[in-house]
Amino acid sequence: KRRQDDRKATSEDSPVYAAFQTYQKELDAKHDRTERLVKASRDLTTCSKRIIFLLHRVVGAANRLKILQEAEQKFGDAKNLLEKIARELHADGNGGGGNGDATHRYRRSYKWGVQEYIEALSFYHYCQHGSLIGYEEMLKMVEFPEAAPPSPPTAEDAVGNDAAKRSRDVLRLAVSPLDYILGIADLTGECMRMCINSVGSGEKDGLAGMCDFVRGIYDAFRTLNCTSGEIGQKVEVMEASLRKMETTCYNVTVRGSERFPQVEEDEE
Amino acid sequence: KRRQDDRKATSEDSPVYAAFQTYQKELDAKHDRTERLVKASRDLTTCSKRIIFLLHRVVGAANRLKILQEAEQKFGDAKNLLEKIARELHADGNGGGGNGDATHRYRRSYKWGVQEYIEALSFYHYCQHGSLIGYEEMLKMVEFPEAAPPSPPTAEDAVGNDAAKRSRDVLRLAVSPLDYILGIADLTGECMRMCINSVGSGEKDGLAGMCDFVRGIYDAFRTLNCTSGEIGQKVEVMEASLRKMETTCYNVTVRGSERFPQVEEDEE
Amino acid sequence: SVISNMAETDTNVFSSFQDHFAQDQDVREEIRKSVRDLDQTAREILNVVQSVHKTASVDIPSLCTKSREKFAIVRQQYAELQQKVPKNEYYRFHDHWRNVTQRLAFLAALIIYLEKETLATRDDLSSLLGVEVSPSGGFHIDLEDFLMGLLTLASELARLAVNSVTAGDYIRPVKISVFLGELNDGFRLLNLKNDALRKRFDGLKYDIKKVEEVVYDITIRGLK
Amino acid sequence: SVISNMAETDTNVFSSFQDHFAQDQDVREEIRKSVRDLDQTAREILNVVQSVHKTASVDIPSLCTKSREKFAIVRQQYAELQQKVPKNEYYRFHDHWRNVTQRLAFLAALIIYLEKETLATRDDLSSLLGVEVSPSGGFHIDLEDFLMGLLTLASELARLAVNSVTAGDYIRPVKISVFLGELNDGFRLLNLKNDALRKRFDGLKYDIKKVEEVVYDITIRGLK
Amino acid sequence: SVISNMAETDTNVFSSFQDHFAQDQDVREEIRKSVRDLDQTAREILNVVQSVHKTASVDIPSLCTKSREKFAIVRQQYAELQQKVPKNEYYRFHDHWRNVTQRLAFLAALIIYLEKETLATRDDLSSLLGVEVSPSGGFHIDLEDFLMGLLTLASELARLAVNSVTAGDYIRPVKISVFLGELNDGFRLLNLKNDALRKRFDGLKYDIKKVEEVVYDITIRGLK
Amino acid sequence: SVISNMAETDTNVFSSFQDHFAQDQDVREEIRKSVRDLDQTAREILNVVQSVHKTASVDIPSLCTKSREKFAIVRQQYAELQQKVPKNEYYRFHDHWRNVTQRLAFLAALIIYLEKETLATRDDLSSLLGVEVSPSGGFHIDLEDFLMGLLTLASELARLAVNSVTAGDYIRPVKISVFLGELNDGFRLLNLKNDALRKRFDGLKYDIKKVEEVVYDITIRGLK
Amino acid sequence: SVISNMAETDTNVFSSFQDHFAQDQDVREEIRKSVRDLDQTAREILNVVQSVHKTASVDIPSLCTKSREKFAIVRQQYAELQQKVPKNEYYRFHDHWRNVTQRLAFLAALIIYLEKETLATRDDLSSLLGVEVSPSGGFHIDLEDFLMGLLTLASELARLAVNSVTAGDYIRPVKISVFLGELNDGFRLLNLKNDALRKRFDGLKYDIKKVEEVVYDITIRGLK
Amino acid sequence: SVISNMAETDTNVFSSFQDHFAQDQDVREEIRKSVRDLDQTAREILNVVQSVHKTASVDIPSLCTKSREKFAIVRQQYAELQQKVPKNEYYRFHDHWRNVTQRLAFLAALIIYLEKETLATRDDLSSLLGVEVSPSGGFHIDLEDFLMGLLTLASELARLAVNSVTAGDYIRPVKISVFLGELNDGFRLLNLKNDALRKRFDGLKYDIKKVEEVVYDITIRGLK
Ligand SMILES: [Mn+2]
Ligand SMILES: [Mn+2]
Repeated sequence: KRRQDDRKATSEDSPVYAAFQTYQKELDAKHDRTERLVKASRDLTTCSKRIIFLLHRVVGAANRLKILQEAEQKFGDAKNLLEKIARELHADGNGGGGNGDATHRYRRSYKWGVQEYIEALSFYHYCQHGSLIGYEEMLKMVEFPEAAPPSPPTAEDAVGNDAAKRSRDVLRLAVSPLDYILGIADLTGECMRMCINSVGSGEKDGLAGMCDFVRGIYDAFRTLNCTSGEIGQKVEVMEASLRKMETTCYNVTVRGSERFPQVEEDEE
Repeated sequence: KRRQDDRKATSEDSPVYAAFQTYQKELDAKHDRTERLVKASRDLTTCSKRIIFLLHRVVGAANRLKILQEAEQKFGDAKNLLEKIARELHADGNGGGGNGDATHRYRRSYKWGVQEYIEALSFYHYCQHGSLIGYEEMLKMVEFPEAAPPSPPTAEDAVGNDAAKRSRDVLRLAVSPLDYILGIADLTGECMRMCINSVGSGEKDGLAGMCDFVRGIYDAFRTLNCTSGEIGQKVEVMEASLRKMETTCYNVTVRGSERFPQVEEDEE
Repeated sequence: SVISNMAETDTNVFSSFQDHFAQDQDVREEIRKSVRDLDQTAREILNVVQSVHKTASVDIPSLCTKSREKFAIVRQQYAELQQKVPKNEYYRFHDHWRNVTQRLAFLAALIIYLEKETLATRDDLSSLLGVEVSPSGGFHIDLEDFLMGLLTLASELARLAVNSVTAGDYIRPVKISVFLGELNDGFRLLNLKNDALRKRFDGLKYDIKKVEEVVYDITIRGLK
Repeated sequence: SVISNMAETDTNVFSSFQDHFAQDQDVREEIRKSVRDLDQTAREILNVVQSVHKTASVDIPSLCTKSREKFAIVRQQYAELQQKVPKNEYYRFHDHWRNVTQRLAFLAALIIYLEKETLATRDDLSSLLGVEVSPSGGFHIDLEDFLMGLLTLASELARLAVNSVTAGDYIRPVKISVFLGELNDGFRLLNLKNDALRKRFDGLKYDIKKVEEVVYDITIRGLK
Repeated sequence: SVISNMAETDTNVFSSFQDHFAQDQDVREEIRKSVRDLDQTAREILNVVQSVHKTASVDIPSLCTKSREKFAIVRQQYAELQQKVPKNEYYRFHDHWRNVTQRLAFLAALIIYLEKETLATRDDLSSLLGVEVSPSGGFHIDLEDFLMGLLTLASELARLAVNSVTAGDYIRPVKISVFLGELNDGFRLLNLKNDALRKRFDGLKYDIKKVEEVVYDITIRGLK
Repeated sequence: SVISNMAETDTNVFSSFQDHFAQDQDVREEIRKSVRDLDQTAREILNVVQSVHKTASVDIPSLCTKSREKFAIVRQQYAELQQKVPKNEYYRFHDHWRNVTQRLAFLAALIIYLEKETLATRDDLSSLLGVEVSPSGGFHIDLEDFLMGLLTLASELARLAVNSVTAGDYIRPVKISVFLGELNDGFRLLNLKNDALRKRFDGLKYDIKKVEEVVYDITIRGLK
Repeated sequence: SVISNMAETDTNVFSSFQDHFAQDQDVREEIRKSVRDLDQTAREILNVVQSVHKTASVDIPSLCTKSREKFAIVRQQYAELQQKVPKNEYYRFHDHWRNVTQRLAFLAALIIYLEKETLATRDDLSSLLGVEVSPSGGFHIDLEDFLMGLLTLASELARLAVNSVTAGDYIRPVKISVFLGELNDGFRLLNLKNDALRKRFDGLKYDIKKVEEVVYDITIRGLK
Repeated sequence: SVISNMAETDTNVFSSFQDHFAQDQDVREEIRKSVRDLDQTAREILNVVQSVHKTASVDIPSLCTKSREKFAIVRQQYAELQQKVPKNEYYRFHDHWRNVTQRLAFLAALIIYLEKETLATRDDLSSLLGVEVSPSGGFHIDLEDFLMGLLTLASELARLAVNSVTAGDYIRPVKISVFLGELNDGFRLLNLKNDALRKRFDGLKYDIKKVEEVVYDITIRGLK
């Protein structure tokens, strides 16, 4: 028993013990950071989902503008959560290879929230402009004024080339092209819902455009050379959505071109 | 187009619209509560896991008491989180059938945290007393002083019979027997770890007792008539743990009884 | 050593749970019986209301009366079920009656629509099914089950719109169209999770589209 | 209407991603090649150090020297790998080299133990493998990979304790026992999640138990 | 000794078990062959009846005659199968022929519908397939397999309703609509378990809806 | 008309089907009750026999006697079950009691081993469980269920070999080793399908290896 | 000694194995490159042909011409691939190109359909892809891959039928309906195993039903 | 018309496909039979060699002789199998015999080890199994199947080392330890893919560790 105690006493003074004390701190810090990111991501998901539901109320609504304004406001909340995530990642800069690398290191913890945000943001953009929000334009939405030291350039350099030129005294959440793409994939599902709702609400004008919009995205996805397995499943769902939209356009067309018996009677 | 707008205008004044506004509030409230519970549960899991790791340091340690005191302190943090959960469930009392029913309604959102807490608590109890913490005793750990209206009696009535007699001006988290049982199931895994660590650290005295302790729990589980599928998997893991412990006891026994050649030489 | 043999104590501790779980099984068995009865009555009511789709002229008021008589049995059966569920443990056993309650909510809402062309409120359902309105009152209808019932109603009405035309009634589809529009506006207020209700709600737009097509056909032919 | 045909624009937007993903694939392909090389060298080092278990007397210093020579190649290969990984994207591609790095961390730690009977520090590893010590410095050894390497070391030393006895060396097992005890005390400070590292750490106690048994056998026979 | 005694017995015991397994495998192998034959004939009958969907005018009586000829083969094949199944072990091997029997039940019911526009009874099936009507009589058609066949019939008729219109026949869809309505009334009497049959029955409503929509299309265009 | 004729027949036909389903459900409900009872008794027997692993000295004869008393109840319960199963439909409902029968076969075989150190025969089981020996006799033990029970026995004996040593009994493991060897020889005669039984049998070798290692440990330490 | 002898042999033997593995890996690496190239070209062809669904008027002949140009590249790439596959080991590496070949078979069959409204034969494919027609000739198209391609074609044509109507073309759907009917007749001759091809074929009926409904919609509205 | 023309061709084309599938199924059926026979013989050989673990003294030479006799049957059965496999399609059907071949490779290697304490070469196997040595020669043993067999041998020898001690033979374990060490050295030369073989090889270290511990036990007790 005495021998045990002796060994212990020395053990706690040993360099091994000291080293592991620092390892403990590092691991705990990483875990705590992950937890904070997961929480912020969950909140961001909830917030984004609510924006999407709000935007669906635009179809057939008298107060279209009011709804869009309300959405604008909710994006304020989303932005706060995004900033929380960005700062959390930036804070790991010291110990985790800079903001940029923290982006990759913790991606699994916050990607769901960010993708849902991209979905909401691109849906909002589509409702307003009828077009797809660009990657660069989206990146502007995740910039936050910052007096702190600049974050190094990140993945976006691979795509945008003026990113590097941008002012360096902002904090940026480096959303990866992959997460952007995955968010856009989900967007098509919301477009499908809006498309079919439009028919039910008697707003049949924009159908063909909506269909072309999603078909364009689908075609692009189908010919995208991308290794990420995350995309594969989404393309299947997207194909189903597109088929529903195509069928809807078909329905409206086929019934609009019906030859009525009375016409034939006239011909007689 | 005008017809649309007209319909909309009336729609928002309609009783249907009004009814759904209240439905919206109810659903949002439920979702928000779920989120808060999930977060508290995650924190509780982290906290409990750290307590368990701390307690494993007792084996072969010189400063056994210090470690137990440290654990005691961490249980303070856990208790705060438990209170958070209890208050959250209690707050749903108005709209969700009382605290008791909220316990069941939201169980899926917080059960992981609570089970991990039970695991930590029972492990602590075992380290101190070498025995299994009782259900009643555990329930005392999740009571919080409260001036607010009393919570109705709950599941524990089915098991404890003096529960009802207890003072009613406390807030209680009604941990179900099932969650208690599931926490205890996990406890056996930690006992197994401690058992084998004990051999490595030269503390072989309590081995048989540890083994009997876990065998008792295992025997009880094996003959428990319980429909919950949650238990089934745990019993398999428990069986594996017990077999490891039995093998460890076997190892110590068989080598302790070795007949040495020199003994035989003596005999010659 | 501190670690002594407590195996004996353990067995005692657990044997009280043995009782707990045995009781739990008994309660579930009893609940299952009540649910089976409710299920049977629900099936009978469905058989009655199904005839609304018959193309031959249907006497709707008498159909409603017949259904309401069956609902008296439903109330009795819910009363029995209610007695079997321990106080404040509605959600512990909710899965057992979730399904049948959704179907009964649908049937009740359908009858109320056929009678008054209004959307059933939770109060309406509460009186027809004989359960509490609010959760705090005890045995109630879970909000999401109620909403599921309303979405089934929407599908049934879309089907009715089609069959009404076959039976020569061009007014009902138009009314159904307005009604579903209001219902849709209501549902669009909700922030749903990715669950069964959301999936079911996604189907609503197809019902509305179908009815819109019927109304289109009627309008274009000047039958309205 | 506001909603116009933007399909054409879309295709343009995506074609830039096409490049992005193509580049990504190229980077990965290149990384895979470097990892294959590292893998090969790691296998060669393993072949060298394996002979430590040979029951015939082993010249450990020469074995260490030979291994250290191979580590010069490892450093070169890491340098090449490092150049292929874009700055600040260590964790984006981490999965590719995670495995081989854990094995090299183990081998490095083994050599350091055989040489000095101390636990390798991250600085030790850093010099042997030619990577940065701290994450902020760029291409480094992830802490969890380093720890995985140490746990593999523990298993190898437990095996060595057994084989030392077979080779007639009764001192080494005792030293290993003390060393693993210290390592265990260190590991027990960590709060691990339920992941691979935790699972591997759970195995440590069996290694320690095994060594304890060897020491017991030696002691009881008065061979110590 | 007891043990060596036992050992001997053991081997004997296990050899007798071996016989059991060998026989079991042989029986299954034989059954599989018969099922393969039935399968082939079922495919041929399907090829014959498929032509009912052809938009060009179809000679249904001759199609039925051709199918009935093939059913003579089916009867032979069932007779063979029957001889291979040990008495009283119908349900032990049921899984082997469950599938093909459901398909043949469907085909038989389709022919009977095309011939007489009535629902096939179990007697009808019994004569067409050459098996017993009731389970007590030996090799029979399991009721659930028969019902599965009827539900497949419903889907096929829904498809036929659509294709009839394309072929210019506006009367058949109306008849099919009535027929499916009655079939549905029949099924709704049954208290089905939560199994494959139930799931398949839940699909019946989509077939009915489809046919109702066809009848609607005919009606609103005054084609009825 | 033909159709209304059919309709009438339909309803009659389906009502007779309804009887079938109602009866089927009743039979299953009744069987489930018997199985629940058997399950309860099996659990009680397990509770008795599992004390064989206690390291404190166990009175095996009394343990066997107690178990045998419980088996009287089992026989009663099987008798009840048997009456509920329609003649010749053993395999239709087999899934219900498959599990509990395997467990009881194991328990019976364990008791017989503890009493006589021999392998239970099907006759032994037949008398203990009160069922027929051969399938032709009616309610019997399916051979594969019996074999599953024997494989569970093997695992339990492997565990017992370990615990016997802890309790100071060095003879039992040797006997168990011989017994499992012979059991293995028996099983290897069988040409098993690629199913659950085969998978379970593949696990037998681990039990055997475990016991061989126990015998090894005893032998090398001169304890045999 | 025998052992050292063996050791030497061993190493020699294993070095020769090492060659085998090294070669195998090299072959696979090379094949993977070719497949990646084929994949890229397949994607480019898809990009061309998918514009057939555009509702705006599409110049199909020019679309076919553009695709055929790309197929020249495909032929080249298959020629390269072919050289990398050791003679007689087509099926050893088949998994590598199975997927891309199925996709190219589909694309080729689509182009041939768009050009001539006929079903691609294996000869057609053989010339377009530049591979042998029959297995005995060396590098060929596995029959099941070819058939998978045809089933993908069926799905694509079902989609095209819908989009043709939207683009105002009421003739194409009718032609597609006939074509799919004939394709189905062909497939129904085959006695497929219970594998991926069978599963995919089971999906064909949904494509056919979809097209039949399109033809129905056209017919009932007098658009045919 | 083009379409009817095509239709005719279609059917012809598909009939030729039908032949392909029919032949394919026949071949597979035939192969399965041969594999079943090989399986049976393999089981019989296993029964013979199992007795090597018996603690009672075993006459190894006679055991080897008996096994070799059975291998004559194996050669016959491989000869039959070989004739059923179309030339150049070894890898198309490889999955059918992969398993049994691995087991026979193991048995052959075991016999050779017991006879000569050397590692079986592919030539040895080739003569024992009656197949070609190299792939180019036709029906051969796939290298990975051969290596799988060697790894199974390693496990079996580890078990034999344990049982040898029980039987009082302290020399065999030492020899086995050396043999497994050399086998390991051989395998470590190979650059295995991340597949079943790699996984199985990862298990080799446990066999080696086990044997090292046996040698340790022998050594520390001075039994060597
Ligand atoms: Mn979405
Ligand atoms: Mn735990």
